[in-house]
Amino acid sequence: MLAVMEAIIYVADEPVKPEQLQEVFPGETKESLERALRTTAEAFNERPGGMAIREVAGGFRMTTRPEYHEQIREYLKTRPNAKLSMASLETLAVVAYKQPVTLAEILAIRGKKSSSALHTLLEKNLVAIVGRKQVVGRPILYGTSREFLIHFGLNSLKDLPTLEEFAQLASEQL
Amino acid sequence: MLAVMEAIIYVADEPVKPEQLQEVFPGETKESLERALRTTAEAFNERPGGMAIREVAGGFRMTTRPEYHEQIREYLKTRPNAKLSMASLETLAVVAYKQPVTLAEILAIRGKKSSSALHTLLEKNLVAIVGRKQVVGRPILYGTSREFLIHFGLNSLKDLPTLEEFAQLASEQL
Amino acid sequence: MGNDQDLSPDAGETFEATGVTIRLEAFEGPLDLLLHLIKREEIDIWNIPIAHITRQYLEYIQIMKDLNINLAAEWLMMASTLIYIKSRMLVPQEQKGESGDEEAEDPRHELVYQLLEHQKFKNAAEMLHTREEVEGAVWNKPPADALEDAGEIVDVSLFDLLRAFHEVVRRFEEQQILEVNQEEITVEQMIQDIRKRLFVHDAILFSALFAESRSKRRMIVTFLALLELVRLHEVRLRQKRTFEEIHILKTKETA
Repeated sequence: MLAVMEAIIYVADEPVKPEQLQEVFPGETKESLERALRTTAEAFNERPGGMAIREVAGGFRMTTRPEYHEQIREYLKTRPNAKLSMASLETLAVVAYKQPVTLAEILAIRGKKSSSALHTLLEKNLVAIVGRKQVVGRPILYGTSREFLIHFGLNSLKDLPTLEEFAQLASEQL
Repeated sequence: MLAVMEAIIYVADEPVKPEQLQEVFPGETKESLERALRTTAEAFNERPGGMAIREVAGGFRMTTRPEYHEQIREYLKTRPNAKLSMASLETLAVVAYKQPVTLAEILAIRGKKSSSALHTLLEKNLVAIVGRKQVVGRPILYGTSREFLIHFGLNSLKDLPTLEEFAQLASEQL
Repeated sequence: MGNDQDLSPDAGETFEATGVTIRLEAFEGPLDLLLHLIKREEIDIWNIPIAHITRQYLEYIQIMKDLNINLAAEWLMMASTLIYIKSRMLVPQEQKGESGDEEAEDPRHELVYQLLEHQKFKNAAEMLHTREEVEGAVWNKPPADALEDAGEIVDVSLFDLLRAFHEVVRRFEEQQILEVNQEEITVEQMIQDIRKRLFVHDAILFSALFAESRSKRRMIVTFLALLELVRLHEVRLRQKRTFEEIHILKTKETA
């Protein structure tokens, strides 16, 4: 039972309370479940590992031990961050397929303001300034960068999949 | 160092690779980090707890032990995840063993249209666009993704049984 | 057997014809049906009684047709392949060997190879299914709230990018159709509209542009706008052959 409790505390996204376990362990009382949870925590915390089970807000929760916070923070910085926001992804798609393109043209296609998304993409080095359009006001032209090609494993922009190919994939779905 | 590694594997939401730890442990080589990760996993798995550290997709990852599956499901009150359909699995098998492969090649092997199955696999991120074939029409080439390895609990594509093994099985069945 | 597009009604019905009973099941494709027939009748794959198998195959197809089930083209292609092999089998051996002294190839060979290949991948799919079941029994902790969002690497696939672009274009088109539906549109507005579309698409079909015009006035406005764009050298019209579709293309200057 202790190993199961440990596993449950691990997968739970909030502190595990004894009463929540009554459906998992029918026949156990709230008191006996609480004792079992405490025993699980004590046994887990005895070993010199990286995590600990702590009693928080009336429940039991697994966390990393505070002494490793610096290294964990360091690690989290290196991992790929969560997906691009939808706005950034759409903006990147417009730049990729319609380059060279101005901010006003991106706005016209997306129908939404895109300047902060474009800013993010410039910061992430996926989009670069490639020139100025020879029209009134000489607006800046944007295009994808070399990092863009590397990130998506493309040899050249000609390798981008086309809308026709997308339609072909989706077409069989009636 | 082992306790820190354990903590990092715990917080990571994807398999932890040795090279990702070089910024956390400056001065260590990739090889020494890999050894340390493996030692961490072995030490962690020795104790009879609810979780285990496994080697998946070239990295180390913490999961619950499969034997507690039912109770965890009961606690989380989730239904079994939607499994892939046979059509998707067959298409995925062709991609896995014949990669990089085009849609037309998949069709030739399966003897039926596979675009909707492929579309599903692309959406689930199990299959990725990996390039274009240098023939007339430059068709898109597909291959399996890192997500594929994680989904099927594989450390690398080499962990898959060989096609010859399936060929032998096929001739026994027919 | 799970599948994307169910071909059959409830599996388990049986039918009888020419003395054979086939359990009516959903087969994903022709190769699946053939494999089923071969296994059920314990046929030697290297010596398929092609006339017998062809008859059963055609019966299955007929029943599907009777049940108004739409069969994909590959079902009919396989039917003609089987009939072709059957006819080749009827040609006497001596005639086949005439041209050369090497042994004539068995007309069934290609099909056998295809069936074995298919069975091989079905087995591989079964293996993946089993692995998926096993993996479904382990759980991960819920993703932690990101401490920092400063990562420089993004986790997006080429397919995500394409899908995003598809979504943008789809939304754009819906928007254009909404705007264009105002019947009081002027030639100047229509010129702008065509310019915008040509920015998103490299070419527009002449017929598609006119299909949206519900009134005669709109058609005239569209036509005048097009003429003006041609005069300004912003677009050119191309037709590969008479009576074929006319494409409206951007000229170099506007591209």
